[in-house]
Amino acid sequence: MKKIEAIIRIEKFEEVKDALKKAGYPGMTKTPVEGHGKQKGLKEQFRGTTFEVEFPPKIKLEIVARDSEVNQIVDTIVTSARTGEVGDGKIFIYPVESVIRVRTGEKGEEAL
Amino acid sequence: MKKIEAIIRIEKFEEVKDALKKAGYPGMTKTPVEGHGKQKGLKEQFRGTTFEVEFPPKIKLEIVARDSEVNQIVDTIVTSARTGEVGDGKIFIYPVESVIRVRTGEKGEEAL
Amino acid sequence: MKKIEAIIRIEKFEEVKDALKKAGYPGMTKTPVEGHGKQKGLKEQFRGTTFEVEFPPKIKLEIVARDSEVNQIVDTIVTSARTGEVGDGKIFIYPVESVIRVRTGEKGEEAL
Amino acid sequence: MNLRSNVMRIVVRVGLTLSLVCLVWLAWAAMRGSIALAADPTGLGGTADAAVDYVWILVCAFLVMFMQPGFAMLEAGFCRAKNATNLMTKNLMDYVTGSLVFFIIGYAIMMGGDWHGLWGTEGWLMLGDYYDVDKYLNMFWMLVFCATAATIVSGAVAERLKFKAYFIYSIVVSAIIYPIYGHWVWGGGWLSQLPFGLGAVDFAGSGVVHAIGGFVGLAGAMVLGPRFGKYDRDGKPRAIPGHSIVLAALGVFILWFGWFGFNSGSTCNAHHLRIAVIAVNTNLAAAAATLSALLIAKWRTKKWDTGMALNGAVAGLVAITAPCAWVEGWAAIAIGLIAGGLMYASVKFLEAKGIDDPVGAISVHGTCGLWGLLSLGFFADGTYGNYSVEAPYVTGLLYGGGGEQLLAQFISCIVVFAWAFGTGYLTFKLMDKAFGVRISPEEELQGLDIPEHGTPAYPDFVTMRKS
Amino acid sequence: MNLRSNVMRIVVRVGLTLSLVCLVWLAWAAMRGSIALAADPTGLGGTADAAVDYVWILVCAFLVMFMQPGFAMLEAGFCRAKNATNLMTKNLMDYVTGSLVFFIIGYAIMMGGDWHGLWGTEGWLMLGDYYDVDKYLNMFWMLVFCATAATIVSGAVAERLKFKAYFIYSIVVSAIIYPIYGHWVWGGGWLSQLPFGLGAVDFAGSGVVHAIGGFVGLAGAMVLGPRFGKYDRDGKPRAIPGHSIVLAALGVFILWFGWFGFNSGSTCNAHHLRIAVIAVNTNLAAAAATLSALLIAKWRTKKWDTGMALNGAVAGLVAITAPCAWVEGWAAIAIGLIAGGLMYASVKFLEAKGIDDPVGAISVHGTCGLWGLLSLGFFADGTYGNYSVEAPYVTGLLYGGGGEQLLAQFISCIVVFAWAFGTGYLTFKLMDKAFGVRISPEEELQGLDIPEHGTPAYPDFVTMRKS
Amino acid sequence: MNLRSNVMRIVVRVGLTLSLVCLVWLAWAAMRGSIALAADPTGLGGTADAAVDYVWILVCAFLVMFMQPGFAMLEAGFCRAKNATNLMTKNLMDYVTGSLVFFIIGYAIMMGGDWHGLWGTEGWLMLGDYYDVDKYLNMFWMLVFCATAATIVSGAVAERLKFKAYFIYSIVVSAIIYPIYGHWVWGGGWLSQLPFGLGAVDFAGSGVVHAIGGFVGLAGAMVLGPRFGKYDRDGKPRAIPGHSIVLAALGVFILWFGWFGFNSGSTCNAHHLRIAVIAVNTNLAAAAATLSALLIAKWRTKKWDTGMALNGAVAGLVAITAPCAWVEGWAAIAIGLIAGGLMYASVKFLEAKGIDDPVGAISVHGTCGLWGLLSLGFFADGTYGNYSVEAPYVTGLLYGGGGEQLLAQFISCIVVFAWAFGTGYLTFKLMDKAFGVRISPEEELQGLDIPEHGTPAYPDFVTMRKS
Ligand SMILES: Nc1ncnc2c1ncn2[C@@H]1O[C@H](COP(=O)(O)OP(=O)(O)O)[C@@H](O)[C@H]1O
Ligand SMILES: Nc1ncnc2c1ncn2[C@@H]1O[C@H](COP(=O)(O)OP(=O)(O)O)[C@@H](O)[C@H]1O
Ligand SMILES: Nc1ncnc2c1ncn2[C@@H]1O[C@H](COP(=O)(O)OP(=O)(O)O)[C@@H](O)[C@H]1O
Repeated sequence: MKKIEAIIRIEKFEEVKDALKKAGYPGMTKTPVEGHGKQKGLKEQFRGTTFEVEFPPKIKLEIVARDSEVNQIVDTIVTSARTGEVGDGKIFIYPVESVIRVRTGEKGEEAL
Repeated sequence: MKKIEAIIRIEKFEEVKDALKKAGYPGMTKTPVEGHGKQKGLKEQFRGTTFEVEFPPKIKLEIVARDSEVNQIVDTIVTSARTGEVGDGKIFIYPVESVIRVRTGEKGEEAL
Repeated sequence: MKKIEAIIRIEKFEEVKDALKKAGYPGMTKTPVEGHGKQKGLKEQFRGTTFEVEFPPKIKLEIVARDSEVNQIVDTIVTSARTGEVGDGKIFIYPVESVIRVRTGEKGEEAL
Repeated sequence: MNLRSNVMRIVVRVGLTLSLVCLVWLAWAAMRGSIALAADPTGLGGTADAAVDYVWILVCAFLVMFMQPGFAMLEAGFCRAKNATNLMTKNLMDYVTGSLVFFIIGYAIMMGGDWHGLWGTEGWLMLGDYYDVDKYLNMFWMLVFCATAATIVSGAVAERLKFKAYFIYSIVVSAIIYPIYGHWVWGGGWLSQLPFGLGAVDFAGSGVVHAIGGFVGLAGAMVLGPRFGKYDRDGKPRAIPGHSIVLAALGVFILWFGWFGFNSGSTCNAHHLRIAVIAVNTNLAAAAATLSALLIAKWRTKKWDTGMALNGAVAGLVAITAPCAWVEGWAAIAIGLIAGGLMYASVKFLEAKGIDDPVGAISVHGTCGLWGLLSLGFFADGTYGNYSVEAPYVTGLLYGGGGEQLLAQFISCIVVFAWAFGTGYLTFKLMDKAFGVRISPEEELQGLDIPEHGTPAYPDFVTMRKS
Repeated sequence: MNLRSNVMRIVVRVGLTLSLVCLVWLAWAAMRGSIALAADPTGLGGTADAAVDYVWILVCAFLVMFMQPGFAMLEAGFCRAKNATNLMTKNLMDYVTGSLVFFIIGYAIMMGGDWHGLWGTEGWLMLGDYYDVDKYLNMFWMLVFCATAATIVSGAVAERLKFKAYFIYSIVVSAIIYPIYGHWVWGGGWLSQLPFGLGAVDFAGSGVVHAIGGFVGLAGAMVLGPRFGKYDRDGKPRAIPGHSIVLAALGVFILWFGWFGFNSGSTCNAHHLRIAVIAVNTNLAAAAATLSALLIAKWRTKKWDTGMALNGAVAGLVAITAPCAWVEGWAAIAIGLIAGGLMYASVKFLEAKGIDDPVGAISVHGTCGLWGLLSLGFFADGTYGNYSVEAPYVTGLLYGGGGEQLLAQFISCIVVFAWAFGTGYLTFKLMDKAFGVRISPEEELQGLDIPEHGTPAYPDFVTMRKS
Repeated sequence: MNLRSNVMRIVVRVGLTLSLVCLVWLAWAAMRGSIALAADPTGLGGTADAAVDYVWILVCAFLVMFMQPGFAMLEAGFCRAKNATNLMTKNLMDYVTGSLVFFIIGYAIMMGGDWHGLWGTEGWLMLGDYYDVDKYLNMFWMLVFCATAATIVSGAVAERLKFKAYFIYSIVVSAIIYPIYGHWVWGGGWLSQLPFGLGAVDFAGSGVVHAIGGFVGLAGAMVLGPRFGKYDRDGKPRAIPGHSIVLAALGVFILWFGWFGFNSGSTCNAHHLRIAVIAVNTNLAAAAATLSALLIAKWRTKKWDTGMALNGAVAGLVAITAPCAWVEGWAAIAIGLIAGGLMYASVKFLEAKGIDDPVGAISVHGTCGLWGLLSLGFFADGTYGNYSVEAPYVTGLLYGGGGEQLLAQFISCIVVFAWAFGTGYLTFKLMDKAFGVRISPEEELQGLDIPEHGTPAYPDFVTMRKS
């Protein structure tokens, strides 16, 4: 099992979600985050003075998936989250050792 | 060392915390998240029209623990977070390579 | 590649950010969290009665970096985030299997 | 589960049917030509003298109505985000229910003549002789006061009472509890005829409005029991911080503003230039009580406790409500300073006794309401009469009036406590037997907003300390 | 992109230049000695009678102005956090524009004499004869009503209209749409001279203010189309929850408070003691409509729907605005109960028809505005005249007045709909052709706050359900 | 650390002791029979004429008091969430302190007779002859103005001043700074007797209230220095966005509403029908200044800057405060347009000079306060006198009054700046020497709410950009 962690644009979240739905709708967890990569900050202003938001808000999606599904999910996200402009986000893949379903106590891939 | 990541019901957080306290109270980090797994969305309404909250709010608890403690902590969480209804949550276990305590610079298990 | 996950004091965030900027400013993701480790809760009060905030708010910084950069980044964080008092925070290091840049679809270290 | 939803269904059906019946009845009442010749619905007698009184009373009544959002913001600010929609709905609906019920029956009971000093018996629906500009004006004044009494309770029972139960409670308080006690003091009833001093007096309602609200709230809080998490395993009280100090402060400022209408408007006469003194006293007592609450909290907790200061402001306002027309500025300060201290002590006392009052309503309105009633027995300075610039004037102990007035006030304290707590307890207890007034533990943990109303108060914001 | 920013640059330049021109013109106007001898700018005639009328009208006008934050809070609360700065700016700027434009030309068109029953022709900038305390007073009264009509629309077009377009719209409504229709009803124009009953009457503006606002809003909502995400792929409407029930409730309470000024102040005379009846009716209708909206929602959705109750309160207030001076309390309740139901049905109807009105403005102000106009044709009870305590009195069907008044009201319903919807549609359509009134899809998804104003409403808070 | 907490302990003890002493003194004062026979505490002279004046002045005073939450919301909205509890407490406590201190000594200094044109000397605690309905009324009016002056400063010193220091400051301003300058202009002091025009005039307090507040704020901001993070390493200013545009807008709407009382009530006489003109002018200037601020910001930043528009509204209100009774509508627009521009320039200037004013209080109240004073020297049109409908009328340069009045106004500008800045600087500097007025850097980073008050403003919400 792997954990797919995607940092995407807030505006793209609905689209990514819909794309994942079509692709089987795996369980997932969503967290509001702020971050920066290559993207420079956004300009905002307050009472006439501009300032840079160094960490624009993003959405982090975490999906733990079977090894066999990882590629498909990643592709789905990449396609649906892309605008082609800096700030589109990143996807990280991490190893997962185990999963437990709280409701039943099931362990391993069946618990997904 | 492992990282235990538990996604639980908001209403169950106090109970889980109390159970962990009895079981030694390991250090932990709590994040508000939203997610879905097997659980279908919740129904809410606004000005007479219902809508589905596809990602009901949850609490994510992260605990980095020694390998030997993992099972006990997982059991404690499973027991205290369970209601038996869909939406009880999941626990994921990840490998951890190292820990550093900022205050002292200590590394490894002593830093936990 | 590794993921460096640092839980630091809110008040120290600006300082850590500035230190990381000098050290090359890697991409990073910031999440508001609450947690406890060795630190005891904070005291707050409401209408004359004090209560303990068992999980004081913290900032979680996540940086995925090349193996070679990890030590330097960790050192930078430790130095800039330290006050010497309990509550300074922790840094966890996790293995990362892969990275994808959404904008271009690039994979691996180049995508960082 | 099944039973409950049946009860709910019935309640709704009955509600809808009643509305319909009401509508038909109303139409029928009109058909028989309800306009009496003795009354003046047109308002022909508009001299400058009448006009200025009308302007004064109406504007002050508007201000009193505006206290409703004051209470709503204060209560919401002092409770958790997960119950904010519920608190808004309760605060809205008690005003709605109060407005309708008081118009239809409350005013008749309170002010429609007098039957053996106990209650009134005419003026239902303000038809016939009561369709008159003077009567409508007076009804409106009493109505906004009634709604204030009603809304106080929502704070004491916050975060755990079913909406349905609150709905029913608000009918009972507007139809019976408030009008009957109001009749005793303001409608020519027996308390106003006590043979001590000028009888029990209560200028703008420390007793009639605030103590009534406060002690019905006490009854509600006792029937309900404390919120989940208010006491730890050893029974030690824990603070449950409210979700917005800004809303709470806004609420208190609005209340302070509205209270000028509440107190100075209670002359019901703009020709009593004493209204200036009343306004000043209102302001001074509120300020003094805020100060004493803040300083006591600073002394006890080493912090400048904002919540206590806000409670203090309202405590001072409540306390000065009864005496405001009869005392001097310095006395208003003294009354306020004491009110702040009493409120603080009362909050601590109730908390220690296991009575959970999320916003401090019982201490602020109940305890300080009694203090307000008593205080004029000490401080009344003999310069103003019973809503009259002519003698006899109300005079207290410190100004050589002897203990008579104080005695009358003391009696009215006992009566208001007994009446409000008694009828309140009965109301909540009966409902509890019938269908259970308290929300289920799961719903309480989740917050009332979604189970009761379907609507979270702040869906765009990420919230954390939900429990 | 380029074209657009050019247009913008031009708009700004024109704006600044106009301000400058305005300034110079103003100074020049002064130089030629604008003060006429016939007028009384000093206010010499201050008897007690005049004074009390001035006090009444001014205080009520202040209350009406205070409805502006009521609308602002209600709309913001019912929309998403990402558009809150935009809503604040729109609500602020329509009052600003309205204040200036109505002073400079609106009042002249509405009240400056009468040209063939169509519009007025004098009093520009309130110079010369119009620099008079009576005229200024009247202008101020009409101005706050004008601004109310203007601000209603911002709710119906919320979350997707360009700020620039709103700015221009608010000039048009204050300069033309409102003043001309206002002239027809209140300025001695043709509707007020209809040969049925007392001509078309509208006591405080269910039609002149609310239906105008509501149907211009309808036009705007139709030109714009629904918000992204309001309908799913199958065209089924989806709820888009507002970001703060507390703000929405605060807004409604403020509106309710301000409405007392709106309705009772519309006698423009404190000597009409009927103001007491008006205040009571206002309160009863609002309460009744809240109740019926809440109960209907409970019946349909099984929840105590706070949003509907809040909409209901405003619906009742809108409906009672036209008849408030001419009916009894029981009739106010009946009018309110029906208004709550109509509003509910209208919201559902519009939603089903694909018209997206984020806050319910069209149903609340448009639909219930018409109902208000009509209702007095049924319920007027013949105890009050046309802003006069003397006969002829306004009498409706149920009180033996026959169908004449109802007919006049019916005609004015048709006219107000046609005028408001027609001119509104034209305004938005023309702007749409010129520069596109709708924000780009990306900006809509992101929210208008940052692209239009540069300033997020809540930068310290973590927000989530942004889309 | 130790020393500081000692100082704190002493402050609290002294505070509590003083309260006690106060109480005893008050009681003693009563005992000696404080009611004088010459005075009328009962309010016997209530003719319709007196009644309507009382109603007018009281209602307007209530509106002025209601500006307190306006300031509180505006300041909180423009500052960060982590300091919101602190701002609420400061805004509450300055009103509390002001109310008590002004009653006890401020009024005596400001209005209790005249000693060589410098200050008054009688009426302490409003005892004896001052226990009179007229005197109480006047005291109340002056009190709400005093509290307005006091509260302005909290914005300029926000987010870094110790609560204790603010507490002491608010005593000084209410006891000395405001009353003495107020005496000079409104109490028959030397400025009002200047031999140019009608002497220095200031209708509702652009100078007495707003410039005083603004320049004491300037002193405070200078003694404190800028907030951590306001300037980057190169000294370039950075924006620190406020945490709620909605609260800020609500605050401005409330202020606008309350300002009608502030300005029109300042006739202190409802028989001056000029109050209608005053209300209109107030509204026009506010609207014009909002517009010019918005358009200038749009020109400079390409965005519709809401914060600047909100500041603009208050700037216009401040500027029209002095001239409101003496100018025509067109002139009010001109004054407003200029005020918006001045405010914008002043904000930029102060920011560039390293003076950190988180909410723009100095520019809005100080700069535009001076402009208000001056403007009437140009625009006064000779139709209204010095709180009198009888000649001599105030006439400015543009209406043929020559430069005399302008000269008087100019002098009063210099005096108000010197007095306010001087005494303010002294106050803050002395406190700084004694115990340090600025919070520690750690506490500033964390926000004042928890270290000073123990209570976070929004515990249920997840907040992020805390620093
Ligand atoms: N090295 C990294 N470690 C952790 N998070 C990162 C890293 N790089 C980028 N991110 C996250 O991904 C988000 C998107 O990065 P972005 O600037 O769009 O990357 P790109 O370079 O692909 O345009 C950032 O806001 C940040 O939250
Ligand atoms: N595959 C997954 N990857 C990431 N998070 C998941 C996954 N499955 C579930 N979750 C998280 O766990 C939470 C609880 O899932 P739930 O629907 O209760 O699972 P269950 O199937 O055990 O009932 C979800 O809200 C989501 O945040
Ligand atoms: N074992 C752990 N697992 C997960 N998070 C932890 C753990 N220990 C500490 N933390 C996080 O680190 C933060 C800082 O811990 P702290 O109490 O400062 O540690 P220290 O013992 O170094 O003083 C905590 O608030 C919590 O969020």
